[in-house]
Amino acid sequence: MAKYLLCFTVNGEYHELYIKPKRLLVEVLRDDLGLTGTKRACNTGACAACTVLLNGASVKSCSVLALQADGAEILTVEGLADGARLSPLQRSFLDHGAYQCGFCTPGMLVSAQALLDENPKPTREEIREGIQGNICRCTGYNSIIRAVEAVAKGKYKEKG
Amino acid sequence: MILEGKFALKAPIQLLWDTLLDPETLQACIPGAEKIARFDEKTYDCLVKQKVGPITVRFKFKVILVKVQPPEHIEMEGEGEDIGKAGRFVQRTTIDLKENKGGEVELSYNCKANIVGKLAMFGDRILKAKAKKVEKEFTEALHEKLKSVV
Amino acid sequence: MIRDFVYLRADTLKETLDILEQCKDDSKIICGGQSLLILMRQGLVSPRYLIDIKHLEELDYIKFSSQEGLKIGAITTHRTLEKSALIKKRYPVLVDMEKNLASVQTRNWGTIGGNLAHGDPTGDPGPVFIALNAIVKTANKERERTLPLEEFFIDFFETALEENELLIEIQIPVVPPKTAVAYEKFNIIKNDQGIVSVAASMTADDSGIKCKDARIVLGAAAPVPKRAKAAEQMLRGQKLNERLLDQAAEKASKEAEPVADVHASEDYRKFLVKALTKKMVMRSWEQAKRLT
Amino acid sequence: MKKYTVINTPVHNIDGIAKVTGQAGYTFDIKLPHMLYGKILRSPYAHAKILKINTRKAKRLIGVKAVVTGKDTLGIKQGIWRRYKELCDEEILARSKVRYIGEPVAAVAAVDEDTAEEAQDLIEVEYESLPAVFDPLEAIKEGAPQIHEHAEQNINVTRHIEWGDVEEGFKKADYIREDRFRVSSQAHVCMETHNAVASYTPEGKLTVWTSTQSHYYIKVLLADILGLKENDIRVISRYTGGGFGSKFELDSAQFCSALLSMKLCRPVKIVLMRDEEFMATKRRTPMFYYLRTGVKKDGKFLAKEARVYTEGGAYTAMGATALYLTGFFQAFPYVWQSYRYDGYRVYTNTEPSSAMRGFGAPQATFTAETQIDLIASDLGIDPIEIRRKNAMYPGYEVPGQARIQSCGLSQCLDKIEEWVKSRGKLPLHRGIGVAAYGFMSGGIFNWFDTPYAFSSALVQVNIDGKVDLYVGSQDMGQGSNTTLSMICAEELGVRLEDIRLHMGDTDTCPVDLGAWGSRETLMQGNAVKMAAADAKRQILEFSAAKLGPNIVYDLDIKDRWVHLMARPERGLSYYDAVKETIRGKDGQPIVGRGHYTPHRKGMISPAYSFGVQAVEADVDPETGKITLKNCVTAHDCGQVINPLGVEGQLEGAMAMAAGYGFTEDLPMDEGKILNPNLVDYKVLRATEMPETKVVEVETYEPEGPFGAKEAGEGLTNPTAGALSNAIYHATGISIKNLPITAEKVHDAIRDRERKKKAKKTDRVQRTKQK
Repeated sequence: MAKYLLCFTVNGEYHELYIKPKRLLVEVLRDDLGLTGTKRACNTGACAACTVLLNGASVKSCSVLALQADGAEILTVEGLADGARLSPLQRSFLDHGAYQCGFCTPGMLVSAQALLDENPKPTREEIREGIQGNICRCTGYNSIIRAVEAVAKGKYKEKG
Repeated sequence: MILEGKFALKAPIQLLWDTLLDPETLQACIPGAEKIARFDEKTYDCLVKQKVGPITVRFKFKVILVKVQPPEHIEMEGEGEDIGKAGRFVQRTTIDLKENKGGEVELSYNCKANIVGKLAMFGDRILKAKAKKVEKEFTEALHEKLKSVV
Repeated sequence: MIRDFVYLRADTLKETLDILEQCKDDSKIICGGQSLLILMRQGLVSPRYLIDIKHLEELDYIKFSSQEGLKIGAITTHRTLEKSALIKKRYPVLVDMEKNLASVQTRNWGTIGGNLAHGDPTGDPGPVFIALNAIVKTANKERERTLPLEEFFIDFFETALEENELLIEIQIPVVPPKTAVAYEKFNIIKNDQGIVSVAASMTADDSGIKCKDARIVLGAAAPVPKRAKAAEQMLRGQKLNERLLDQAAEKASKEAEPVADVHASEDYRKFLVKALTKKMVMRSWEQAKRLT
Repeated sequence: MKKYTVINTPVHNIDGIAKVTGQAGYTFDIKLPHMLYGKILRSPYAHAKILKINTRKAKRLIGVKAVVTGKDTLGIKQGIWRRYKELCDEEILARSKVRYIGEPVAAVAAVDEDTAEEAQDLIEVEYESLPAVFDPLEAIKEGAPQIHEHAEQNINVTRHIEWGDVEEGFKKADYIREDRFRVSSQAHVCMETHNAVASYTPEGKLTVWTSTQSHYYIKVLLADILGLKENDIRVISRYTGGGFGSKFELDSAQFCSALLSMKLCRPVKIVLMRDEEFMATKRRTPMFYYLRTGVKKDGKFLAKEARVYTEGGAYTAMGATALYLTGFFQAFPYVWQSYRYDGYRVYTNTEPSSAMRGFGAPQATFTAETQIDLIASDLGIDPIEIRRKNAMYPGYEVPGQARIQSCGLSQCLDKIEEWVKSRGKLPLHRGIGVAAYGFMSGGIFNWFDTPYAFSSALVQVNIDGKVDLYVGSQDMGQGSNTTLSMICAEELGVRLEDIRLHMGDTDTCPVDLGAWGSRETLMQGNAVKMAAADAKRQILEFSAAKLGPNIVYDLDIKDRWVHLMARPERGLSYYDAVKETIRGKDGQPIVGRGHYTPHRKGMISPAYSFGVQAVEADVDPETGKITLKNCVTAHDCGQVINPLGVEGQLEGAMAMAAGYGFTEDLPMDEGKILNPNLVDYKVLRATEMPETKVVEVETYEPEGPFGAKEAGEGLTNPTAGALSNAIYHATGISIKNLPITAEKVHDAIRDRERKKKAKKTDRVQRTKQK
């Protein structure tokens, strides 16, 4: 089966790859680029552990053909921090214990980031709705909600 | 999942019985039946195609008559799988014919069917809905077919 | 496992339709792919050709004119609809519906055309758009045609689209005056697919006393989104009161043909149809009669 | 000086940064050079003989490297019950017979996942279908299909617990109530599905990376079943993406990848798909519960009789323990003058049911707490009052079973009562339900027959004062790494950042039985504390010479300051003390060892947590839909080590337990699970979570490190019962069949209306007749 050229930017880095068209975005990110922060956990598009930003919008990378990301800018969990400097959301997640086993955390962070990018001052209800697609089996979500709320309230403005 | 129902026809019971066991009848009445052949006294070979939207499956399966009491009672078991390996299909069916007053025969059936495999992932509801539809089409066709014989 | 396929992508709608004509026998269209890819991953659907239309910008639009009503390009994402100021102002029920349709991620990538073409009777847009009297426009290499959305749905996951046809636009004709539409689904987990859903469109007569027209559409209650026509008929020309509402709701519930599954029995679904029908008719009526 | 410098201060988990940056490497992320990918073929039959397996076609497929079946195994039946061989009944790769849908029958390794999947379809298995039985109450009947040769009437295990004179108790009772319950199953839904990468080398050494709750168990069980020596196997698990009980048993991914790798001498990775995870990684035990309870008019508990049949599924797994614990916790956390429990675990042709967070106790708590509210209501007693009247207390002995040391149950009841009162009058169709609970802090059971201590730890203090802590426990998200590091830092008198914890590697870490039964804080915690104390003693011995106290015991270290306890200002830097000590020890690093095995602590556990939870919920009287509003928990976990961790554990447990209460279920049709995916299996989402509040009730548990005990697993016990009581108080309807779905509530309300109506017409008619 012929391979096709995929050109895209991931976390600010430009990539050109030849891939089979059936490859999913999550597979290319994980297997070809080694960005294993993005997880995969359900196979039915139901858990959102694979959430990444595609041109700024959150998508489930298990439900996007990699070729459809041609020309796009992707942000994965690995792109949230600037070197050792964690993003406000990452710091808030730490302070609020907003993760446990950590497997859903990358997708959760990216979803929360998308929410805040769009709506920097969400209400508690809007936060719940914003991360509604992401399953977390460990935390019961409320610590995550508190973490996002803290960022929305400007508690993590200063650089970490 | 269990499918059951009954309907009545005015016809001699023996004629109904014979028609019912005829592979031709079955092929004509089972929606999507591509091949139904009698392998031996007790066994049928079947190939049935089913489609739900974009999904097409072809079940290749055997039906064995495990209990036959002409002209009133049949029990059969069948199993097989989709050619594309989308699922495996098992069924047990009982059919009873009963003569009512006035030359009417009541046909009642009870079919326990089960599908396992990838197809089962697709959703219990859709499988059930589809099965219900197939059942309806089958009984309607059978009804018609039997009517045409009598 | 997704089986290998040939990936096809053209720059224009015209070229896309040419391709579709050539490989119609064994192809699938992918746009957002939010439903299709799941089936492909299960190995249940394995087309030889996959035709990508996600980037066809000529199908990405929301247009409105007071003469022709609303026109939505097929590849418009759910999220675009949800956030459109125009939609919010003129069709708030669509914004409501979209907000509760699946997760944000799915709405960001999934498209309205893809949703309708998938033909899932539990889908949210189907009932609402039918209540709004929507028309779909399809095209093949040779021609374009339009048909009421209501006739577009044929069976579980089956639509009136021919193998060489593409859904290109959804239209909502001008909504009659004093008309309001309400939609709600019943589910346990928010934004999940509905166990059942009901959309109701009520039109009040000039005086705002009698029901001039009613459209009630049931979702997840039959193999396709289904009009509860007998219930509608009971309301037309009538003054609404509690008793009539109950009777109409009861009628709608009788018109439903739901299937039991792990989430709810047939009886419970029928009950929910009744409860939601009453609620939606009331809600849309209350709005409609106040409109000028 | 503050009592503690490290513990009882909220800190984020020590592996937090790795987790929020996506750098935490799970087994799921491992890619080794030359690695192959495996897939497991599973039985589509609930009960069938395997007549023949033809692997020829599969092996011929390009890219396929090996196919294994039961014939390639040693045919050893395994299980954690190494002391009770008859309970080890599972082969993992079946040789002659399959007993549930999803049971592994063959495995294939290929160059990539797609090829392996394709090969799977080419393996031809000939089965002879056998009659099957799915319901435990059917399976015990005479003439039911027999699932295992050794188990007549399919009875797998029976358990009996009894104390006091039950008959006498019922005789004295003013009021007796009988209820029957059906408690449903639940799937674990670990976000990281079961997986393993196995690598066998020609030297005869096997390394297995896997997502597990107990690397020690996996190592020993693999040795048993593969015919290797324990220490030729190394099991590594750095991060585990969730574990709620299913990951401490040996699973098909671990076994099949090892078997394939031993055949090929190449690394083989197997990751279960979500549907396999649902079908074949075990689940919570469904139970049929009969309860008969006798009380005094004033609500004093006299006698209770419980009879339970559990749906065991095809194999024993850890189900025997669930059977015992449900019996024990049925009487918890109250004082019963007499109690009798008879439990039967029954084999069925379904996925084995086993350990899951709470281990039989959530089932017990749901049934017991629901019944208690019904009794209270029948007698006109306040629900909290009746619980207070019968609550366990410090020093109470459960006859023949357990001795309670610390117990903050009464304080928890007070706190919850305060909160309930603060809610004032509730709106229509809203109710608050309360449930009390308790749980163990690690099991005393040694079914595994390990000669090692249950927990051990090693502390090494290096020349720069930094500390390496080696533990055998497993952090799968619950935060035990952080808790243990805090215990170590506190005991040693250093800061949390001075500790570097090593876990998840059987080659470098001392033995611990793993993370199950809420054992880590207390058992591993005690071992860590002892190891740290050992290291500290060595430092203090050398420091003593400098500081000149009467005896070493007058010295202590706090916050890196070695000092005289009586005169804290007199001391020396910890760093200097460490350097001196190492110099004094001939240049050897300071090494402390610790271990813990409970001795003479009864049958169950060395310590018990307690708590009370209140759930406030709305019920739509029309549709029956339940909306959670608030959930407040007062929990006694002894001394809190990490408040942030405790809060997270409590909230997380509550979410899982609430799902168990009203949305999660594994309905089956002839042994086939009907919702083996996350679309149809309803896990609660952020939008369904109520507001939560946690009230810590601190006690001191003499058996725990710094007085600490369990926090997290026990919290899965109360929610379903509290919810069922909330629904009862909102509607007057009690649903005894989990999960309490909207449809069940709706049906019950309609049913009651119909009955009321019928009664009314009946009355009207009778009046007319008169």
